[in-house]
Amino acid sequence: MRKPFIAFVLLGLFLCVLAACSASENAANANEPEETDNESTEDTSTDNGDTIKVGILHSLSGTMAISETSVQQAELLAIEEINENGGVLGKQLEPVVEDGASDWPTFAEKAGKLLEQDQVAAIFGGWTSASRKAMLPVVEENNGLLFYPVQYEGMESSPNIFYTGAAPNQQIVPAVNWLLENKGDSFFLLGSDYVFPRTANAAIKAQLEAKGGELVGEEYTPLGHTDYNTVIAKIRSEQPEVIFNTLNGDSNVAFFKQLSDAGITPEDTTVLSVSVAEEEIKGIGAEVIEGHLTSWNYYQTTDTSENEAFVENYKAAYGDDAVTADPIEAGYFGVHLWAKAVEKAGTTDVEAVKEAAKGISYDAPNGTVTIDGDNQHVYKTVRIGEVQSDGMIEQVWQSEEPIKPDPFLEGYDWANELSESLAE
Amino acid sequence: MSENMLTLQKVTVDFSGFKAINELDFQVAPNNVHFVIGPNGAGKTTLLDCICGKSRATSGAILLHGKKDLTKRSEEKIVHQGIARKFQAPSIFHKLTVMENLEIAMKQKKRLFAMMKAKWTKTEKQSIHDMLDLIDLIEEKDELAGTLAHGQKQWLEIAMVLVQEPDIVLLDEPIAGMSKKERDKTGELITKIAEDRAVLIVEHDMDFVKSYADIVTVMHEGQVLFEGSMDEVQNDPKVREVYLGRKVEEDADNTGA
Amino acid sequence: MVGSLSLPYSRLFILALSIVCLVSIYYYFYRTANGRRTRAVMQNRQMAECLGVSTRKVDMITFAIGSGFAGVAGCALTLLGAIGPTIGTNYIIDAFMVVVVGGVGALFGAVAGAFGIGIFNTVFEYVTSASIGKVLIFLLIIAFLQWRPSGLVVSRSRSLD
Amino acid sequence: MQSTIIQKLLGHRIIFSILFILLLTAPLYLSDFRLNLLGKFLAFAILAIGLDLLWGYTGVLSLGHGIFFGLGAYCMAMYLKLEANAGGLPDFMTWSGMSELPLIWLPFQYPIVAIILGVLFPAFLAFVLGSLTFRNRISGVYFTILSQALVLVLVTLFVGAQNLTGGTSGLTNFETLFGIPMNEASTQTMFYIITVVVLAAIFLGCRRLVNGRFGNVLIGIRDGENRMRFLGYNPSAYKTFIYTLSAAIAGMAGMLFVLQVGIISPTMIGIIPSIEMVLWVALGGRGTIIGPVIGAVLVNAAKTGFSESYPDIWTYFLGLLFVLVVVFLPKGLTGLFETWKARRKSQNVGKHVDVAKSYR
Repeated sequence: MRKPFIAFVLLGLFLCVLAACSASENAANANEPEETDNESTEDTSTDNGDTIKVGILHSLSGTMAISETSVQQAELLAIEEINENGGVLGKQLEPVVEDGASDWPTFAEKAGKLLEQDQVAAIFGGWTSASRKAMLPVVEENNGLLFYPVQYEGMESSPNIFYTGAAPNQQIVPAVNWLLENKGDSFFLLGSDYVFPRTANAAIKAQLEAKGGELVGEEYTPLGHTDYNTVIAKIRSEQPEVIFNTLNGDSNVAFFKQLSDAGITPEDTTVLSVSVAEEEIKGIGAEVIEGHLTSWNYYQTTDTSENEAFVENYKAAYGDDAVTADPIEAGYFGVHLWAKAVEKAGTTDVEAVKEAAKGISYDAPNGTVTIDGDNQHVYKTVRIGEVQSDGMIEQVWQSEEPIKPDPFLEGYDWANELSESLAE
Repeated sequence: MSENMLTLQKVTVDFSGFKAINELDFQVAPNNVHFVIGPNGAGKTTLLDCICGKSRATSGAILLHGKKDLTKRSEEKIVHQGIARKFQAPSIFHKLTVMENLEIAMKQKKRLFAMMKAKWTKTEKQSIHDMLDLIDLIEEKDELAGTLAHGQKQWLEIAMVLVQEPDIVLLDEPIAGMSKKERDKTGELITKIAEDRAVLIVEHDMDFVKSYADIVTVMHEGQVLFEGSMDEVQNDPKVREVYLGRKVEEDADNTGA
Repeated sequence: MVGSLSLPYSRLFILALSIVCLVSIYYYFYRTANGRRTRAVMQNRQMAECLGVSTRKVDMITFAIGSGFAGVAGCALTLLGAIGPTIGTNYIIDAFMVVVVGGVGALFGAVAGAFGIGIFNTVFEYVTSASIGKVLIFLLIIAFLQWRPSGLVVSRSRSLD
Repeated sequence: MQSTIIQKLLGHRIIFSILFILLLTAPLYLSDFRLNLLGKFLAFAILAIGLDLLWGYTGVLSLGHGIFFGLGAYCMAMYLKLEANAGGLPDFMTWSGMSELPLIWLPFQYPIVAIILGVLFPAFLAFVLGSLTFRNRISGVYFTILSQALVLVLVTLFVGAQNLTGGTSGLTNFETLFGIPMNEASTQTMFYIITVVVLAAIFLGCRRLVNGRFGNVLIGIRDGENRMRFLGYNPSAYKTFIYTLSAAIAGMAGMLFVLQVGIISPTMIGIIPSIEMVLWVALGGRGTIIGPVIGAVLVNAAKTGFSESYPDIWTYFLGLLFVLVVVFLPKGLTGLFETWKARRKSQNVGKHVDVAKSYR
């Protein structure tokens, strides 16, 4: 008799789920003034009431959750700060959190849900390029706004996306130049097998050719790959002076451990990573990556008064062990930039906000960031840093001023072929 | 038609070094109930296995009607040649009804696409019905086969062998676990089957063998020890020595344990 | 370091650890009463049960041992690479493949399978790339199974299914 | 007796018709967003039917159906991508340094060819793998592992061949199908209706297939493959056929998925989604045709529902649900119904026997 009983409880549970689904459905329908065909009615509903809904869409489960959760936390922190200071347009921000589950179609689905059902004024989210590309058609079609906080490969400029991470010319290009000047000219390119490393390396190769660098090897490993013995054997036989590392996630842990096991030190061969920040160093273990380099726009040690406050607030909110890093900071100031643009526009209407955002500046922890009206990326300062034994990164070089974002590398002669083939 | 239906010529089955059957010569004549007896490990079941293709002969030939060699054919091809086998433990399909068990067993085109188009014909229905009548399972025809009693399962499997309308029927201990009444019935069934085909049976129960055998083969260590009627078998000194001698030993073991 | 071959201490330790594991599992399966029972259950569950072997207990112990060894393997992995909640998924396929190639229920097969796959993997990876290497390994395993459908080491049985 | 069978059939038919009409009229009472979700679930349901044909009826557990789903989806997506670029190269190809359309993409300029290949391509792959493995009697756990390895290998290949497949990002950003804008509500409703019709057709087709003698042969192969050999069947051929068929169905589901979701990427076809697909079938109840449909829709609805209500901890709920079902409903949800039916039947039989006894 017991089993059927529990079974019925289960069934009941299921029915509850369905009921919950349809309930939220009804609620959403009730919020919608009319059928959504009429474009002009769409945006007004977000201004209704005392709150403005904003969507937060990161992977809270799956392989990307480790990285994305902290960005989500930073964005929530920014929202909290804004609310404490009286909100935006006198209204409190109400974050609607969704889980992208490290699955790109899910990102598309949830972005659709946030825009169509919750009618959020803007979405802050994404990490991987794949997730951004999945959300792109959805935000364009619904004429929404997406703030994307991570450095990426460039070659994209959607009218509905603001890119607060670095474009390639704000991270990769200066890093290659700096390496050529300071570390040597034989390069080994190592990356995970996906769009960012492949595209980034295509640009690096063009740059090396133009600047007289030498490419001695290029390797891609599948995402999540953890055995780097053969790659290290190749590195050993090629003896490069610099390894340009675009590995992503866990692979870095394996690579640096095995590299250090193999006895290759930063003095022999320097590794410069563009996807390893303070958070990742915690996972890799500072002792095996100490002395290697990174290129970012922001480090926890960056010396600005804004950063001091940011790090303090972040640690106060999420514990003393929490570290800040570039994408975390980019997610954080993205929210503030949007809030500033909304204040300036006086409405959350997407077109008005986009117009108001042109040229707008904000004093972010990494320094003053300014939105470039042409491509909706931001001006950012570039910083090369060296990993310290305590897991922090110490800046060894920084650009004199914030660099203008150039996602298509149009300002570089050697990249002409690349950008031209795209313009077609 | 005195020609043998099935002829085994110097057949050896080698299980990585152990020769379960060793250069065996053996014949099955039509319309006979042919019993194979012998002590455990004599190779009786292996004999059936290598005829129906479950075990492969390492060397030698198995000829059907004196010509077709079966040793290289796949199991289903051997079945198509008219050889059907009943296994020791009932291996009917428990999740199918009695009727459905017979339905998939009966003689028909069993290739994929033929099967997809298959529909009941009148003759098929009639013959299945007759078969159900014969094994006394008319009442249970829509029950799941898994719910049948042990004896009924055995009969169902015999029936599944028969509806294939084979020329040669191989039965492995068909009366194991049956009551006296069920045994008698099975015996009658076997006699009836043998009217128009050859039946080869592996059996331990000597009374049963005595009652129904036309011819008996005694196997020992993978070879034929003796062949003849049951009376001849019982009186043969070689058989007594090997078979009964062993049996005495076994009895001694049993009492010892 | 010997020539171009380098053996970091961590790898040597793992090598030693796996040999210890192998020897102890061999000892357990082939030299102890419990191991004998386990093998009996594997070969004929019903018969073993009839002979008074508690199959439930054997199942439990075997599962425990299997999990334990997986745990040891996990420990060894910390010396090599990243540890995260999804680490298992990276190795599960390789582990299964080793069993398929080696033959289910065969200790020697598993070892030989692991070596075979490991060596071919490294060679393919070195000659081509990591992605293509994986594809080649898979094709090789499919081809191998055409030749030996039940893996390197086959345990024969007379049961029908 | 006969009349009750007819009644039963009629009863089923009525229930299914009502369900069908309910699904067909869903555009009238669901918002566009929800309709789109339901359409996606139904595409999954199509796949689940095919998977159950293979697992529930033929007893072959494939942990690699994501790949067939993916192949169908990619075929459709390749056409859509080409149409969106109006003959130009897709953007990811230009990044990867391609200057002209690779050979393998050429057939996908034509929508009909793309749709046909979306079914044939997965079917062909399944046929090759199936005949290579089943013919050699590689079955059970061996086959399951191989099917999973196939996923691993193909996903690696898909990710690695970025210049051909778009890598991890997959294919997205489509605009038109046959020149009709895809993202408009009316087009999406049409896709939904097509999905419902395809689901109904596959549902009825598979029911017909398994309810006859053919289905009994499949069950026979599931419960005693070797026994079937000695009844004169060649189980390898049957298994290969069902594997191929179920791959073709998965391909079809993949195409419908892409039309409605607008993106396909390797994350959708990898190991974890492939296992999830099996879970739908297990939850709904294998060995029935309606079970997998219920399972696929319910699990995905639960997934969406939980993750919308509790974005931080929804995975725990889903996991708990799986565990509960596996522990308490080992035969899935339809198993519950069957137990109930069996109990009723046994009660009836009980009465029947009593009556018979009283006559004696």
